[in-house]
Amino acid sequence: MRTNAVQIVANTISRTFGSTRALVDVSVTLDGGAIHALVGENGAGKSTLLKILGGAERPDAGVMTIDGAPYAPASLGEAVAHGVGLVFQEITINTSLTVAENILVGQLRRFRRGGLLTERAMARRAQELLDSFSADISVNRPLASLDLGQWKCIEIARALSTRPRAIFFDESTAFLNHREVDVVLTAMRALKSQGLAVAFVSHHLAEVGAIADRLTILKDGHKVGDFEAGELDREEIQSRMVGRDMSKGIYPPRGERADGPAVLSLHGVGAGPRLAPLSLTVRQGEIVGVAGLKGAGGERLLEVVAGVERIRSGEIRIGSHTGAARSPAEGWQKGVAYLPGDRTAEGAIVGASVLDNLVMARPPRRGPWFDRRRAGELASNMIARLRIKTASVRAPMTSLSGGNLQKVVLGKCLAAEPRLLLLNNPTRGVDVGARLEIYRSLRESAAKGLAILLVSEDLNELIGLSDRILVMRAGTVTAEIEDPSRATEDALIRHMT
Amino acid sequence: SKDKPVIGVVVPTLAAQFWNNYVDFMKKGAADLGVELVVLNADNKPDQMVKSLEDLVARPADGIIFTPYWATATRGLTLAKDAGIPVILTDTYPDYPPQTDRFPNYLAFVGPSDQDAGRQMAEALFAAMSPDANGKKVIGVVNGTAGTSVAIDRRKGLEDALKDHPEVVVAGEVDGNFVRDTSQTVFESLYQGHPDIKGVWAANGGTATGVMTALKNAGKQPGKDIFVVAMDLNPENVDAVESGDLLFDIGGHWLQGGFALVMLYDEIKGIDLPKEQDSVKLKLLPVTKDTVAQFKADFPEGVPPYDFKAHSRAYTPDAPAAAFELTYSK
Amino acid sequence: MKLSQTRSLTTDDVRRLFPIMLLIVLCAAFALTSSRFLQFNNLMIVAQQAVVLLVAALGMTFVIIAGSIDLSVGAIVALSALVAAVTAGSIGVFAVVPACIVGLLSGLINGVVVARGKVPSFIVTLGTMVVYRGVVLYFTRGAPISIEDESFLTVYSGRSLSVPHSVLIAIGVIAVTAVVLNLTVFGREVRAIGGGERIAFLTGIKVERVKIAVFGLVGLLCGLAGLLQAARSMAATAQLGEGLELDAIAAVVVGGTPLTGGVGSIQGTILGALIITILSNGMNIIGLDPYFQNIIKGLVLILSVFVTIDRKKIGIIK
Amino acid sequence: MKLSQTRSLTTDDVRRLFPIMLLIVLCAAFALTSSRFLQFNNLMIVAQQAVVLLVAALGMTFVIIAGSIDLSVGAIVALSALVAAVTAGSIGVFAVVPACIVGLLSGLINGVVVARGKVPSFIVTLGTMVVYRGVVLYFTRGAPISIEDESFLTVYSGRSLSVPHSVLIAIGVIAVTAVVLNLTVFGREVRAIGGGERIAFLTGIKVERVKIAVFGLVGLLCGLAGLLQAARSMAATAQLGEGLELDAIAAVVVGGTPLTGGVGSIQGTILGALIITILSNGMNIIGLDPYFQNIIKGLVLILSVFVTIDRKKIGIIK
Ligand SMILES: Nc1ncnc2c1ncn2[C@@H]1O[C@H](COP(=O)(O)OP(=O)(O)OP(=O)(O)O)[C@@H](O)[C@H]1O
Ligand SMILES: Nc1ncnc2c1ncn2[C@@H]1O[C@H](COP(=O)(O)OP(=O)(O)OP(=O)(O)O)[C@@H](O)[C@H]1O
Ligand SMILES: [Mg+2]
Ligand SMILES: [Mg+2]
Repeated sequence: MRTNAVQIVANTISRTFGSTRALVDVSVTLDGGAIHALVGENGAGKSTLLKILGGAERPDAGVMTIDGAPYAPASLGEAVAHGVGLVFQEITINTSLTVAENILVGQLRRFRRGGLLTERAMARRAQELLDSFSADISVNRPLASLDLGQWKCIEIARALSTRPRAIFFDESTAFLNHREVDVVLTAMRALKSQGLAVAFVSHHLAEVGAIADRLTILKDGHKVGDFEAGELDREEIQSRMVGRDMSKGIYPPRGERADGPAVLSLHGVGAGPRLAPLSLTVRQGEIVGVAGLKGAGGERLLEVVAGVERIRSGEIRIGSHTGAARSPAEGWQKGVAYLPGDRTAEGAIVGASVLDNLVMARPPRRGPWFDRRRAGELASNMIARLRIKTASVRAPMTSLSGGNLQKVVLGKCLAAEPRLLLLNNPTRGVDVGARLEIYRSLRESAAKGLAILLVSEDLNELIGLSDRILVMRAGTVTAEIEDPSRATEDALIRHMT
Repeated sequence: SKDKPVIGVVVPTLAAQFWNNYVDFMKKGAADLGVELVVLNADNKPDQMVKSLEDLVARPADGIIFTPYWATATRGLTLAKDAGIPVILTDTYPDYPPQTDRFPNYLAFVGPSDQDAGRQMAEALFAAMSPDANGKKVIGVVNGTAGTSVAIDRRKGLEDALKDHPEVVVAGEVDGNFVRDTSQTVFESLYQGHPDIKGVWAANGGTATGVMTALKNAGKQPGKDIFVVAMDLNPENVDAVESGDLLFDIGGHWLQGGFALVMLYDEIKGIDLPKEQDSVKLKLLPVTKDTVAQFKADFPEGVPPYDFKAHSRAYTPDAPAAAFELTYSK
Repeated sequence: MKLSQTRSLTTDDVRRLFPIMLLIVLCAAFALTSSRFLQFNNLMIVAQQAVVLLVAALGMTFVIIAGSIDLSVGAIVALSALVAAVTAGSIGVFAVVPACIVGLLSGLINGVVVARGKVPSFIVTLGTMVVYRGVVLYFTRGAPISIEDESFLTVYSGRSLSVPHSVLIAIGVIAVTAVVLNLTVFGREVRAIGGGERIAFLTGIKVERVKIAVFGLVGLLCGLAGLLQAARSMAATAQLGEGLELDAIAAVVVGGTPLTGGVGSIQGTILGALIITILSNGMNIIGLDPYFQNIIKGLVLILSVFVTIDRKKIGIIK
Repeated sequence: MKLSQTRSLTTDDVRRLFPIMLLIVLCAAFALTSSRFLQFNNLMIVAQQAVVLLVAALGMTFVIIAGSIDLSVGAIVALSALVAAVTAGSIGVFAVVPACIVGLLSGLINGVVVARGKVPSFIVTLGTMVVYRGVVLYFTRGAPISIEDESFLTVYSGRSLSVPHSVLIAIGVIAVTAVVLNLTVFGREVRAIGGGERIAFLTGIKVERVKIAVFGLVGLLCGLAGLLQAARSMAATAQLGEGLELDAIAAVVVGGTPLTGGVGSIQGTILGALIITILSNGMNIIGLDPYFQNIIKGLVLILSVFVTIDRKKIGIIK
């Protein structure tokens, strides 16, 4: 279709939010037919840069061009008109609409005949768009029956529906499991081969290594440098991102095998068709990982223990108490902290401050009174311990980058000083440097007696951090791996599928 | 069951004492005469007034008595005409007479003249006030719910009286919505802005009570420092006249419904209402400190000892025609 | 699994079928108490009584699906009824034009302040409710305005073959709103905005424009409702349509459309408006103690929402 | 950067300072038009007039911060005023106990249906508004119930050193609500629930219990407001407090608390209640055409929310 490849140039872009300098004189060049990766720590400015390129934010200074012509989109619409599409970090699926409507929502007007919508033409076009990058989704499926990866694909199809020349992905893989990630990466390659300029942000350097042709590293709003694929190895990228040597890996060494008293024991606990009866013990100081695809039962398991879901059979013991928590409130009271998978809908109150969120689970109190002084201390400690990048303790959550938001949710759980910590993908969208801190912190807590049940789609994380791994499929445990240090991703995947 | 006719009544609201007195008197009449009385509440909503009338027509009632607030007379009469149901209107005159070719089913009107009452209130107020240093009499006006014909007609009566009394000055007007708490609040402010007010024309009983409460809260003695006049003869207002707080009250027209009931009952029983009796404009009963004892004796609990059967020609064929005068026994 | 599903109703079915079941139960109860209730004549009266509420509630359905609310519908009805009454004398049946224009304009004002001013619709329409009613009061000085024009009254409140014209008009409005909501781009955009305003914005829907149009639409329908109300009461007064906004909201939610937006249906609103009207008509026909009627109305409202609400869809019950 | 910031007001400052500026402007305008306005006596009258609205609005502040709404406050005020009037004859000043208990119970009923029944508060309280007022009508039959008891009237509507007791009581309520909202764990839980109900629930906050408590609190405060209103009008009537719910909501939002929940302040509500009361008092003092007053009230409401609303915090303007 398009023979001459597009070129988008951003020159000395700067953007400041209040006192935060999100971008300082950053320049990049994006070429058609190439995949360009943006990497950097949480809060380095990656999302801000993509948003500026995609018309969702405006720069304070700097200029952009497309094929040499000035490009200064004042809105998403203008960017789209210039042939630029943006796939957001957050999920933007509208559950009030169908698959086809979600894809074509911005241009419904093109499917009018005699004033009325022609559903058939819409379905056809939507299916074409999905098929154009081999997403295996039928437009007739109800949205609720699709998984997050497929939702992402719908968003990609939406971005493609305007026939863009360039398309940008902001952490599109962060919420996906390995299988869904493959779908999206395949899609990106397909787009590249069609001559589009593709840029993406990811914290998973394996993905970067697998598909990126070029690489830009950002740090604290400044550009560290542009590199060709293969120019740097993974450790070099990491150390340039974080500014220190990461060659020793990010996972802390495991301690002695935990043989303390059981903090959590399940005997034949089942919860409907999505969780078949299962028995499990988590001891003091132990980190038990759970691997599995979405819907395999890991999340369900956490919800049951947390008191969000009711058990249908079996017995749960938490410490010396027998009986499941009947509500999250009861769970937290029994010392069970729960970190849900969706940080904005379930984890953090975005309208509140960092402090409010950090002390929400167990507010320091004297009788009915809230103890402000201790709350301040507690929050400051947690900010330091997890290296949360925030302007102040009282900054609103809306001013935080995605990864830092995630750290606040984890901080909230740790601040409650639980004896059992239930984690659902705790490091989604968190950069390597911060992960190192988080893993170290979790390991330290475990060493002091905390029991952790970790559900994650990041198989490396499971292997690196867990003392023991359960693998689940369709609500049942298919394998138990006693020595994760010798496990491989492939081995896990085999039991998962 | 034709011997026990169904008579439907729609009142503008039941949240005001006046309309409850009205309904109570009708219920007494219905029991005496042998009528199944169906009372519907328009809840202060014009649309609900129309709906209630429609429901009565659908039921159907043998006769309808309603109070055409919000210009609902024509609509109600049309509905009833199409269903052949006789109607008596109370309280609010629709600006056309009963028993015309257009509405032969509009038997009669029974009600006070609000305009006349408004004028009488004003006259009584002006007479009691003494002129100030400039020879002026300064009054405040607390009106009833804007848009109700009752409020408009009473205000017209006040206007009539003002024309004859150039020495009277209206310092300000506020809308008390016929509700006592609202009246209290708006009058507090009005009085604060015009402390020279020496008389208050209050659109109804609740309004007057609100005004008097406001005056008392401001450390003034109603009836001494400032005169207040009212309408409706609610029990608490009658007591206020007795205690001297309220200068003048006028009313008794809650009996209108009962009177209408007798007339409608006779019509249903086949005794036609003579044309010359189709408009009963009640001469209302003024109550002042001098007559309050008499009023209380004649109208115990607000209800006079009234023999409905004696006034119904279906029961008493030679019942006198002009049976509906509001008068004192002495 | 399969077997038990065919045998017993699921909670979902109960939810979905409740409005129609409630309507049937109410009708049956009233019919048993009074033989008059199910007569053609009374049914036509109920239909006619439901018209104004229904037309306003159909507009409200769009607003609520779009995730907003409109408290000014009663005031707009009063305003357009006033305009209809004032102009009917000179232009007769064509009074529908100025009445609808005034309704449309009032709605557009709401929409512009909500969408461009970015002020929550609850507040904007609470304010304009007071303002519009103030305007009516200011112009009428509280006096009712009677309508004498015969052609106007015949066309908008007469009957043909015993069917009230207002009912025919309402059927037309139902057809149009159903088509607009279900078959047009605009209807889809309204749902999209209610389902997630930010998402709709990010995906390129002209949110402001659509919201303004939605408020304009409800204004237009209220203009029509005001005209019909004026024709029905043969007069316009300042109090006309007081409290209609709450009845309209009640009709929409009793019909199963949640206040949270994104979903909702025209047929639900029709059922809701009929339930509210029939409840009132039936209680009047059987002669229920008027002091007691309001209590029952309130309880029925709470009960039907209690049953019909889809708690799975509403993560946040506000 | 620094310089310009010290020189000019930012939009944020304007937003924050608008209610107080509006109050000052209103006072100045009225004071210029009528010398009476700023007299101590009138200020006391304004304070006294504001009390009932303020006490109800303080309760409403909690409900709105919790992300809900309560349309039944006016009806609860009427119900508790009735109870106060009925019991004042026998138990005098202690009528405060049954009045507050009835208010509390009415509020708890709302809370239980909202929280345990998972029905949106808008609907529940729309229904209970009708029901509670129906109960008042059923018992009073429209007749006012006068309060004669001297001790009751002196304590709740008398003055000491020219300061009305009701104002002192309101100051007490302000102090208590401010402490509860700002210094207790309960206050933080209320904010958390308003900020994100599901998140609060998953973080172990007893959402149901807190919501029930919030509705109970507003009920209790309305009980007190009803008592004060009864004392001020020396009687209870069926129409008492009609429309108070809308004034209370207006006071809260004019004071800068958004309807979306999660944030809000007591001092904002105090300003809001004063603005609404002073606007009305001032317009009556200067003798503004009563037909015109409503138009101005509506416009002031929209304007102040237009200015004070923090559009950054509200992603979705509904
Ligand atoms: N709307 C905003 N208001 C205030 N500060 C902001 C805002 N948006 C971003 N920032 C700040 O700008 C910086 C860059 O944020 P950005 O979202 O671009 O980071 P990122 O590189 O995408 O991080 P992550 O990997 O965590 O998503 C951060 O310090 C963030 O706190
Ligand atoms: N926001 C919510 N989202 C989903 N479910 C909820 C929510 N709030 C409450 N629930 C449901 O309500 C139930 C009880 O909630 P909650 O823990 O808040 O009440 P509680 O005050 O602790 O009650 P109790 O003291 O009886 O345990 C839970 O089992 C849960 O299913
Ligand atoms: Mg980001
Ligand atoms: Mg619980």
